[in-house]
Amino acid sequence: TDLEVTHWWTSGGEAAAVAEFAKAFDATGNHWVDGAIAGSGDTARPIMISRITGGDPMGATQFNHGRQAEELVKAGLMRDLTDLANKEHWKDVIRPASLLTECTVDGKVYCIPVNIHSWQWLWLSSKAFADAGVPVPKNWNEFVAAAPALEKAGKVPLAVGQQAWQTSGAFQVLMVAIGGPDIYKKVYGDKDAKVAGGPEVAKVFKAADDARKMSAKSKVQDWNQATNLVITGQAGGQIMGDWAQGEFQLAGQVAGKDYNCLPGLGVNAVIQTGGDSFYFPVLKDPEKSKAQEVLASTMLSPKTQVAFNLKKGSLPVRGDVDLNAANDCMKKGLDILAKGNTIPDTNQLMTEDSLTQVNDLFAEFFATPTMTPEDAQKRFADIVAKAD
Amino acid sequence: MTEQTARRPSRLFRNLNAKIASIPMILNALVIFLGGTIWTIVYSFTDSRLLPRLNFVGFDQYTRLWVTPRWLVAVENLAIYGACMLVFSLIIGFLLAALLDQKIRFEDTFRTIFLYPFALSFIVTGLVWQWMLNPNFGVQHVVRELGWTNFAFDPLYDSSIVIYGILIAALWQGTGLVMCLMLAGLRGIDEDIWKAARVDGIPTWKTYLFIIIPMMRPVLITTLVIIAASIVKVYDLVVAQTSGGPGISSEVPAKYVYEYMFHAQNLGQGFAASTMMLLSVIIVIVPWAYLEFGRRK
Amino acid sequence: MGTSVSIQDLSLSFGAVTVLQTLNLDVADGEFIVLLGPSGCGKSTLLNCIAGLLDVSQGRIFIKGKNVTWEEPKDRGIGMVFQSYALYPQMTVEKNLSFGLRVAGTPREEIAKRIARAAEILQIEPLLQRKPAALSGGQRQRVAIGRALVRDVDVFLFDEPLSNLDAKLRAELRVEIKLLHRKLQNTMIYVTHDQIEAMTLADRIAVMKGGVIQQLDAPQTIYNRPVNRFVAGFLGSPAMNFLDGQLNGVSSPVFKTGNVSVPLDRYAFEGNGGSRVGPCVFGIRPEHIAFGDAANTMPFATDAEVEIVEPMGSDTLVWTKLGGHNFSFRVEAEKTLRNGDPIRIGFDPARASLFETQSGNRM
Amino acid sequence: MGTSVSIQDLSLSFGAVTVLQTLNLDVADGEFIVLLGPSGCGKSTLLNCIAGLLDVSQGRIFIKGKNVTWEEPKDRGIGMVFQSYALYPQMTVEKNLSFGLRVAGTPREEIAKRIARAAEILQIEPLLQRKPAALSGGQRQRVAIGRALVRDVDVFLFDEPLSNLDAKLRAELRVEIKLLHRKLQNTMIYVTHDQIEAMTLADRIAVMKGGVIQQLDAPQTIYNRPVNRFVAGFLGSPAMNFLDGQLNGVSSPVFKTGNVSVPLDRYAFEGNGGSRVGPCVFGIRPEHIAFGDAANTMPFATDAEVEIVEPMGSDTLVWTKLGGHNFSFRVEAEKTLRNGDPIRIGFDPARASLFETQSGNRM
Amino acid sequence: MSVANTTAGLPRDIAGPYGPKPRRIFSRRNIFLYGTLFVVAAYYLLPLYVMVVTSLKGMPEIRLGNIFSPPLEITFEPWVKAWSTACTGLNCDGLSRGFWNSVRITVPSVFLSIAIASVNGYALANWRFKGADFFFTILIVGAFIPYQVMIYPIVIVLREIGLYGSIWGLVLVHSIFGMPILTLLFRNYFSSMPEELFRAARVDGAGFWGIYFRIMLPMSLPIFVVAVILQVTGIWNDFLFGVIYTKPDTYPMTVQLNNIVNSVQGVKEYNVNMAATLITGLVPLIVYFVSGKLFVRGIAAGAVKG
Ligand SMILES: Nc1ncnc2c1ncn2[C@@H]1O[C@H](COP(=O)(O)OP(=O)(O)OP(=O)(O)O)[C@@H](O)[C@H]1O
Ligand SMILES: Nc1ncnc2c1ncn2[C@@H]1O[C@H](COP(=O)(O)OP(=O)(O)OP(=O)(O)O)[C@@H](O)[C@H]1O
Ligand SMILES: [Mg+2]
Ligand SMILES: [Mg+2]
Repeated sequence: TDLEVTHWWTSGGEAAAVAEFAKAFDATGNHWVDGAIAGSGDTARPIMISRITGGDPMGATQFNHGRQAEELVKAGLMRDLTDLANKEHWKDVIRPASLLTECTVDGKVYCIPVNIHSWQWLWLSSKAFADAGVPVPKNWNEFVAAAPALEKAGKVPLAVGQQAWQTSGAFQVLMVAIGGPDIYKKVYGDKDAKVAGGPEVAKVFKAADDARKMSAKSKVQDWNQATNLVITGQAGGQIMGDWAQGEFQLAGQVAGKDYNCLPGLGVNAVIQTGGDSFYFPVLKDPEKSKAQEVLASTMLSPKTQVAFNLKKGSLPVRGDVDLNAANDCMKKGLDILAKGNTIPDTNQLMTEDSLTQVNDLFAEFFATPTMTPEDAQKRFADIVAKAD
Repeated sequence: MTEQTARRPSRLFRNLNAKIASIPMILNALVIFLGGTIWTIVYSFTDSRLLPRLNFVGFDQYTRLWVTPRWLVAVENLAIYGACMLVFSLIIGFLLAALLDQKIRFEDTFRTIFLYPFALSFIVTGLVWQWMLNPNFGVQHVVRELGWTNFAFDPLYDSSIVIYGILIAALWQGTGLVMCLMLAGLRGIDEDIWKAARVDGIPTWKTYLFIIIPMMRPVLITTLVIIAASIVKVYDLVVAQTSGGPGISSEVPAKYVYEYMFHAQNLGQGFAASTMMLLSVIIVIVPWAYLEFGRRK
Repeated sequence: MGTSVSIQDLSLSFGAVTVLQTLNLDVADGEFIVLLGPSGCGKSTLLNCIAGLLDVSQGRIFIKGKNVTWEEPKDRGIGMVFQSYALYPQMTVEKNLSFGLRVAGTPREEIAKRIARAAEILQIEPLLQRKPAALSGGQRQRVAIGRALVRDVDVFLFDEPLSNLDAKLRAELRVEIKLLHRKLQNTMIYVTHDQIEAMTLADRIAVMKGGVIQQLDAPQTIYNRPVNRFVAGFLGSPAMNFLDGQLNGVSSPVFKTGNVSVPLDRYAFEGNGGSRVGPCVFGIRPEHIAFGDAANTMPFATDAEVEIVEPMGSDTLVWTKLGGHNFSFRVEAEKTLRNGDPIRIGFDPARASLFETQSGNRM
Repeated sequence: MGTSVSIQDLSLSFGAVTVLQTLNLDVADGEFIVLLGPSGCGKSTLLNCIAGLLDVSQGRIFIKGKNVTWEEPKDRGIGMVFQSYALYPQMTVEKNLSFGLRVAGTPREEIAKRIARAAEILQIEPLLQRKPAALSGGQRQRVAIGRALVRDVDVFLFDEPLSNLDAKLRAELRVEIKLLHRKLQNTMIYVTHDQIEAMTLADRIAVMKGGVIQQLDAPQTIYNRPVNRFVAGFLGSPAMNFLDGQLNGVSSPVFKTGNVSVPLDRYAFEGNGGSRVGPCVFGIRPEHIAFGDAANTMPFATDAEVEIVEPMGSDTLVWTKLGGHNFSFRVEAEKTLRNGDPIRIGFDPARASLFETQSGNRM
Repeated sequence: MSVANTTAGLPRDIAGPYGPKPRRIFSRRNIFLYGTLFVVAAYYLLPLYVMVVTSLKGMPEIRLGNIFSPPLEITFEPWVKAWSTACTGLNCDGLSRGFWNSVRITVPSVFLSIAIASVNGYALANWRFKGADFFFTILIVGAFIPYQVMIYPIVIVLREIGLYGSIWGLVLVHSIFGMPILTLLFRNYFSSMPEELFRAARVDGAGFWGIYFRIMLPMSLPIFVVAVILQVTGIWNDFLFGVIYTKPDTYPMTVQLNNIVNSVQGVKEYNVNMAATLITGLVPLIVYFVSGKLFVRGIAAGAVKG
């Protein structure tokens, strides 16, 4: 049966990963109809949502872990997967358990998580630092200290793409790294405006100010273009989620040698449990409904999980898979995951509405050198206060 | 003469075919335009998020709207863009039309050259100009290679002037049509007026300024309205060229609406913003429409 | 009186189309010349050449003895009035009148003085603050004339200035223009295709056809002694009657058509007369035909039968047949004739015109 | 002869503007009625109402005794000819003629027959395969008439059919239409603002002004006995002379203006005459004025001085002053008069028209 | 003074100017006029030139050279890639699929929208009925409503009538949004046709449709050309509706273009992007270059009379 799957995985590494899903699904005798929408989730989600509300749903669709599809579920547009979950004991295999909780509404399971993505990585180019004649830093502070040398060598110290989600992502990474997981949870989780306006977070804004200065010369739009600057040694580093790893791999680079990674910016080694889930809209055609179940279990099967996540650079949602093939960076991530040093993703804590406002704030902050960290912090606190 | 009972037929059935033929228009006007608008306005008073729901919250969405920096930037940008676009496209369009009206050779060729960008989509225009204005490849790079190494022209990466970068592309695409309309207007002016002005010894530029332009009022108004409508709608161009960046410095209202409705999953906010846009459109359009179509009756 | 406008060997072509062909025209100082001709004959083109609005292809134009062939219109000392008025619609009448002067940098008082004078002559003082849209057709035309007047020019050019007006207004303004000319004594060149205008206004009429001046003469001469059949047929309403026939007899010429023979002893042939035998066209105007008893006093008289009676108010036009041709004549409105009535008609061949069939030239 | 078209209490408004006001008009079978009036008086509007192209606001329209007020145009038995010809530009003449018949589903042979007949009557056989763009103005007009002709209708409506043509062609087609009417004997309603057309074609003329029929009568009656000043002034070219003045004396009425007194004993007052004292306007046509010796034979004669002479070809119009008013009269073209010549003029008051100054009605 | 001895008697050579006024080709006016025109034309042509040039270069050359230099080595690979192998996600068939989708969307949309709008404009111009102006005014004001306002209500409408996601849904959307301006154009055009023609046809007994098809249609070529050009370019270039109201296997070309341009694989392949951009713009450009003259004429006939 043909099943159309929409997603926004269109960069090189992502597309290779998706191909693994498609291959596995096609192997079950069904057919994966690819519905890639380029851009980012921001471009793709509206299209997916309007298709679902417009009564022409696809077979399955990607969303981020979290609250993005909440209302669609409540409106009864998404398929209940509880039976399948029970049959395949998802509760036991999915790790961390919070991921499945995210998919559960009123005790019913509506989605399957397929990977864990974390934001808390600083990717560093060995070549750039070699060119500048400084050692590869071990943490954020060293990185900041090395920046002048990089600049002198004609490099951009920190590569940041212009899209809003990248800057606000970098900020929350800094928050976890500099402020620590507790502050992060208070601000994003509890929406504690007092903390958001407090001295701890002020330090984070100071760091963000540093990042802003270091990235002033990186004039690229897309995150993978920024990553490409790191790969080619034009930039010193990039704060970006683990999906960047896919780009490094695709470029044939070796972790630890050509590039280095610092989870939690080398300061606080925790990772978020963000990532992607697949939802299955309610379909009329029973054939397709059956295919949806096949797809769901295929995506979650250990073999596909390994194949997919290796390509994607993300971590599998199953604790029981063998990841010997994983590279250095991935192993670091797995370690942290095994230790349970996880925090939820912002998507899981805040609504898209609030996140958009945060995004807007940081987009503005990074693009406006005249905006002081204090101003930005005040506005940030306001947004947190109103968030739900 | 016999008195026959030829009674006035029912009003409804007179002109029946015309009414049937107008059904698409009536449906469109009532259901889509009027209905959709009212629907949007009603829901702008709710706290709808991903899906519309009738949970009224009064003017909350509006108060929030008018304190959101992004909206304020968007409105400011639209004001700058709108004013410049109106002024420059009218001026440039008129100048081009006036040049073409001088009985020149190759008029068709020039006209086609000025008009062809109009055939392209905003997406294409945006991409091309993003590329032209890219500091690493485009104009800045080229000029620097020629020796002026300090030359700086990167409007798309400078938040204070990014909106002018967008304006350049918009003018490139839009002036052709304005020129076309103006040319039609110029050609519609009585040849004798020109002769009279020449006999009176009035220089060409004065003739244009004091006689011809005032006479072109109807065309100017039509053109103005067409430009104004496209200004309010500007969206694709910004998306293709800058995605609103750097930061939020090239945001426009239409983009705000779109993103709040779909990305931020806050329909209420999006509807509130679009109602504000509608309001501005209505302020501009209704007096004109009244003058144009109401007066005719 | 000197020559005011002199046109020498003027030719003009638009691309391959030649509109004017080696045209010569001399207009005396203070003369009122009317250019008359059918649509498309080149009247406006000629006027535009004089005004300098069109570049000539060949030839020269002198105004007041100065060669202005290459001058700008404003330097030629001409004023022009257009059929469509061509008023500047957004300016008041006063602005319309003064715009040219202001552009030329004429002093304020001078402008005021000239406008006052023009307004007085044309009696448009109360209209000075109005815009053209608020004027009637006649008033607009007056303002258009005023615009030429304030420029204090030697030559006035009029391009069908009255043809957009209704008949009554046309008649009124015609008289006004005549009076204006008498008062100003300027040279005026006036284009029209209305022959009443041409006849009443002109000192001399130039009848044009196909870019060539067919005849240039005083109105009565043109009316009574047209040089060719075209001129004869073009002037006169109701139109001249034309009878196709043969000219016979050298010593005493006779025109024959059908069963009718008209002796032409009294007819004044052109030049030496040449060969007075061959096909020709005999033309006579409806008002030169006598009817009833009066017919018998004419050198030529015959019997006929009424075919159609067209009462035209002031007169009545009666149609009959002569030698097989339609033939009309004018009678007083009081005469009551009916279709089929037998009548007697006659005329004096001295008042007729005779044309060669081939060339159309007057014999 | 029955009534062909009968219009009863017809009113028509466009929004707030009332164009026709409770208008009544009866047209006899085979009659030729001309609607005459200034521009904008509602002539076309009335014609369109008769044709069913405009919905009336009030009143009824009967054609051939049938109430057609709410019928479709095609069902009224009318044919219409428009000023701009309104030929279908993309169809050949033949297609143009047959369009209505084809729409109605008339059999082929019948169509061919009717076209042949119409083409013969109008002499447009050689043109049948041409498109309108390839026709001259007169030919187009003939085709337009043909289109009405083939439809075999009772009533022909003409809306200024000749006003786009030049003077000569207009005169020719005028005669053709007259002959056509004589041949077909249809009812014809003809709109024009050309009074020569009106006078020559009409059985009766309806002079309209502001949506109201001012006078409906035979052409000569309208010309000689206009019911009000408007009608008097509207008809006649050169226009009637009007003298503002006073009417004095009950037993023997005298008209006084300036230093001139005209005895009105011979004038036929309307009705019982009513009060014959008060301000009034005296009108007399230029052609009813005698001049020179003839003037002395007239009941009224006076001395005057020539002011302007307007030779019009066939006649000459002379302007003078009478009681301080401009006064024109017509003389033969041969008379040579000059400005300032003293002359004697006279007329017969029986031929004059007298109007109340206030109402403008004939007295 | 007789005419002969003033001027005519003078010999030609001393009588001054004769014949046409000499006009230098390089007069200041001409230099200014054509100079301006050429400069402006260069500004208008530059982007097109850059697009073409870039699309014919290889990536290394792009990174090194400047955008205005002509390609040292002409390669058509970017074109081939853009047309047939560029990837979005797993679909690596470039623009080719989008092209046919665009054709399938554009043809019926153009046809339907023009058919509806021309009949409507005709009804408005010649068969006015009470209230027509009211609806028309709404329609015209509607033309200025930002599309974003309408997106959601239309999703609902399409869902209700079951056309969401199908090509016909999109065709309907294009017809809806094309209607105001087209109706205005047609209304103005038909109003400018002589009313007497319409009356003559009515007297001849033709009805609403008869007059439309047999009299009006054959006479309205210029305005149909304008409408077709406007619609072809508008619909072909549409992105917003194409992306929202269709699904991936019916995506029009612009969406495909956006996908290709935004699916960055490492570095941006500018040459492929430019080639893709050019291919996408080709259809409307050809339409323009072929019928631009008619367009200008039609605009003059239909648009200027407000
Ligand atoms: N710009 C032009 N290009 C080509 N031919 C022209 C141009 N202007 C006029 N003509 C032609 O020149 C001829 C004379 O035109 P002109 O306007 O002088 O006629 P006219 O005598 O004024 O006629 P009317 O009485 O209709 O005004 C016409 O045949 C016309 O078609
Ligand atoms: N559709 C309309 N709406 C409003 N007023 C109209 C309309 N048609 C005509 N009128 C008005 O009705 C009056 C009569 O018009 P109509 O066309 O009947 O005049 P007419 O006598 O035929 O004039 P003309 O001799 O110029 O053809 C005019 O004042 C005109 O302005
Ligand atoms: Mg002319
Ligand atoms: Mg009329």
